[in-house]
Amino acid sequence: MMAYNLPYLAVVALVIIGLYALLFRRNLIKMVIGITLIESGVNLFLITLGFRKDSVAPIYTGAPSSKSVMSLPVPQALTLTSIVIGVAVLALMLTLVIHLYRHYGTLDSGKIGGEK
Amino acid sequence: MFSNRDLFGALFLSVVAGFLIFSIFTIHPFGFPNTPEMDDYIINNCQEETGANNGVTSVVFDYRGMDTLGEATVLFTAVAAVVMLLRRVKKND
Amino acid sequence: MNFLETILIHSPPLIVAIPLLAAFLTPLIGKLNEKVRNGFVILCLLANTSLVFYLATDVLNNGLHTYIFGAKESTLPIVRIFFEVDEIGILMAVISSILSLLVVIYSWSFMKKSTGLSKYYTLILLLTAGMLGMELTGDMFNFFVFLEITSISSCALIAFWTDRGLSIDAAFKYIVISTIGALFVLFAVALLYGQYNALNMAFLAESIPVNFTFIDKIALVVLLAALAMKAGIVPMHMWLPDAYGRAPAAVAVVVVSATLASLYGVLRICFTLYGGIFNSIYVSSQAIGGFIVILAILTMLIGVLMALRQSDFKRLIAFSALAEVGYMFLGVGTRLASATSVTSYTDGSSMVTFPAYSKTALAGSVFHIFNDALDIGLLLLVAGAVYYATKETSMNKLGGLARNMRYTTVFFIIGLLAVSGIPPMNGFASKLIIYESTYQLNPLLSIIAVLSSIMLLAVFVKVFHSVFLGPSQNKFKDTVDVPKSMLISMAVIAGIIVFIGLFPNIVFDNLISPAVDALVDNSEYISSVLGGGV
Amino acid sequence: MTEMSKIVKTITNIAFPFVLIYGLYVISHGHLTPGGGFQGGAVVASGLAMILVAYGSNWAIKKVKEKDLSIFESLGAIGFISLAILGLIFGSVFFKNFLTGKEILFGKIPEFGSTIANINTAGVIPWMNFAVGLKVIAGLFAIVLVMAYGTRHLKGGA
Repeated sequence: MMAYNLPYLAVVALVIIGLYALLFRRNLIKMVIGITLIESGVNLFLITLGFRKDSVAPIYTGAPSSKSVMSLPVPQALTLTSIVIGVAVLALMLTLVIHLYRHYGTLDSGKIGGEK
Repeated sequence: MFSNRDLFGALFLSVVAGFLIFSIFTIHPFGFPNTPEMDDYIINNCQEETGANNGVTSVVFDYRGMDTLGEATVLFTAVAAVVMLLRRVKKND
Repeated sequence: MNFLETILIHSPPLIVAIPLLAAFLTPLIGKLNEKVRNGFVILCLLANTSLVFYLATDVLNNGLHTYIFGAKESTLPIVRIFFEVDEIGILMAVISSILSLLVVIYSWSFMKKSTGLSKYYTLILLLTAGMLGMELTGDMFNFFVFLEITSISSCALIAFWTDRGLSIDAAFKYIVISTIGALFVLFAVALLYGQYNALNMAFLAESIPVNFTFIDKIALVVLLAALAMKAGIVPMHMWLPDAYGRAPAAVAVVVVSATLASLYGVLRICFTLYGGIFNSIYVSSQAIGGFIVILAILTMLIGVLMALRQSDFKRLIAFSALAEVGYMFLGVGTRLASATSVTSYTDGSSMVTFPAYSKTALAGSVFHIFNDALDIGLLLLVAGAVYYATKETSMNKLGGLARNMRYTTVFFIIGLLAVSGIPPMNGFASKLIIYESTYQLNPLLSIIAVLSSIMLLAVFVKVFHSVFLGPSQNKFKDTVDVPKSMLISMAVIAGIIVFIGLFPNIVFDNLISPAVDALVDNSEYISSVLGGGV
Repeated sequence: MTEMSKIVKTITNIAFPFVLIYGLYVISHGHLTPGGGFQGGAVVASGLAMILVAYGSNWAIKKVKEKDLSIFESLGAIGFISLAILGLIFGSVFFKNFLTGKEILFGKIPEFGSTIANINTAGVIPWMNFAVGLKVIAGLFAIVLVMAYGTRHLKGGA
């Protein structure tokens, strides 16, 4: 059972590194990178849930042989949606970082909250 | 040399890591989904019901169309937000 | 079937589709001219609100509406997306649509001098569509997508005044917290999907109690933590005062209803998805309930104590909003924590009996969600009016406004009495129910609740004195009251507050108690989907 | 962002048509081969971003106004949601695939052995692919354009 769950460890590693970057790093860009790491970790988890052993992509063009097993289509559709959400959130956060840099002149989250 | 903020952060991180690792090892083994009856239904008759050869596109646009409508709205919101935030603000208030 | 019948049957998707279509059209219409665009937005929201009311009357009369997307009847392994509109969902939809309609009317003149208004109205429409989608959907992943729409559009609206560093900082904090919460909601949805290969809430609610594995416990904790964090509970509450305090007042009101939509998410997870669990397993409901009650008390105290120290008008109202969130969680926590005895039957299933006061606690908290959205909304609009007239938000510089801003002062008095739960206004009814029910769980809880209400009253009387009474300052001599559109929306909210305050039993009997019945037992929610939907 | 050298511009001129054609192929064959509105739109938007980087943001601002992009984006979004509402009108349920099985464009149901040739299938899905593709192209390029313009005077670039 241990050998089968190795891909999930990659998910755990990505989410933990992302959380580490978010909690401990002060630079705004590094926090945004941390959130993107968590995003890709959760997407990877969603995709690995939908895999079947030696299966083919669920596409009928080019007549796959009738006995080939197909991987699950629903997690792939969910991951498509959550990737585009990741892009949207990333674009918004970077726009705010541009404004914060232009207004406070620094990317250090410690010095940004003050009354300026 | 560890400020209490770091200790609190490290504690939170280890709790989340514990949750993740434990749930990873009890979920179904990689490659063997245990109850895939919803996906088998889609794989078996996505050609007749939606006419699309590509199973994933039939899920994205027909079986779960509302997700993709929400999806398109998320992208539309992000573009409206970025364009609004980077507009040239004249000194008004 | 006549026209009205078909509209009613297809109303759940239309309620989400109308604001979306309006949002997509607004940039195009915005190119014609300002007035036409503002009128178009208000018209669309008016139509949407009337459709929500029409659906509300039907749901309250003859029960739950189920809507399947893309097919007339549901297949056995549930493949399509379901919209399930029950009493609690439509109640929250009523609040959201009223608030966003009034905010659009309010910002017709509040935002007149700002640039980028086409995008501003587009984002408010998208935020409304996101909230309504969250409240009507019956599908877990769809709930996550609409949750994401709500957080992105409210973050952009918070940062509307891009020339102020504090607004951008508040928006950045808000988007980081919301994205982390949404990602953990997605992780929990992935866990549930991996376990049961299903995304439909009713199907999950039926199959979770069958074998309550450890993964379901993790998914429950992750979902509750993420959604409570987005509703502004104590350990992660710092974004709430910044978001309400530093955004434009009109935006703050819409963000209030977005936060209440996340609170609805907590209710939906606790009582529908995991309702079967909390009705059968005695220990988990008491443990989680106790934890929520403690956090609720902390939220209340932090909200009130910090409100005492504020000198900025809007930030003070923001902290009182934080205290009000504490009341709502108090009701929910009391309901869960009050599980007394477990009677286990021969076939292994067990039934937890709840005392009478636990259902009234939940009713008090749902009623308080309804009242508080209006009270905090009114106070924020009053703060916006004061800012519009005097361009000043810090209370030491303000003073003697009662003379020349007569109407705004009246609305502030109504809001003040409502928030601190004084009899003639609606806050009193819901807070009284919460005091009664939490007293029976543990007297200390209701004592703290009463104390924080009294402190809230003290804070707002101080604010009333320093902002409205006092010597008239020469620099405010010529401030005239706010234009008509702002007064109209404040008057409508004040009218609703006074009506609920005078006739609380009307509102409670035919709006709140059916919602609580729908929440408490999810059997009807499940049977309407699995028993072959409409 | 400053302009790139002449070499980069000529390479971009040569490469962009291929990226454009590939992106439009991915959009239009969404129901047959892996792909669809979002993926194809992202490919075309990355080609447009390549041009923006090569020719610098000042040239791009003169050539493409953000207003026109927002018109295209709104048209794509309205197309998508009106297809869903048409499903309500014709197929009696919101988001119904009302074109499958009819003989009009994209109406046929593919049999088992169908190859990439029979594009005339999958009812309303190809239309939705076009609408979403148009929206994603205009949307992503608008984000890249506005960000390039927004950060222009931060670094004092040309």
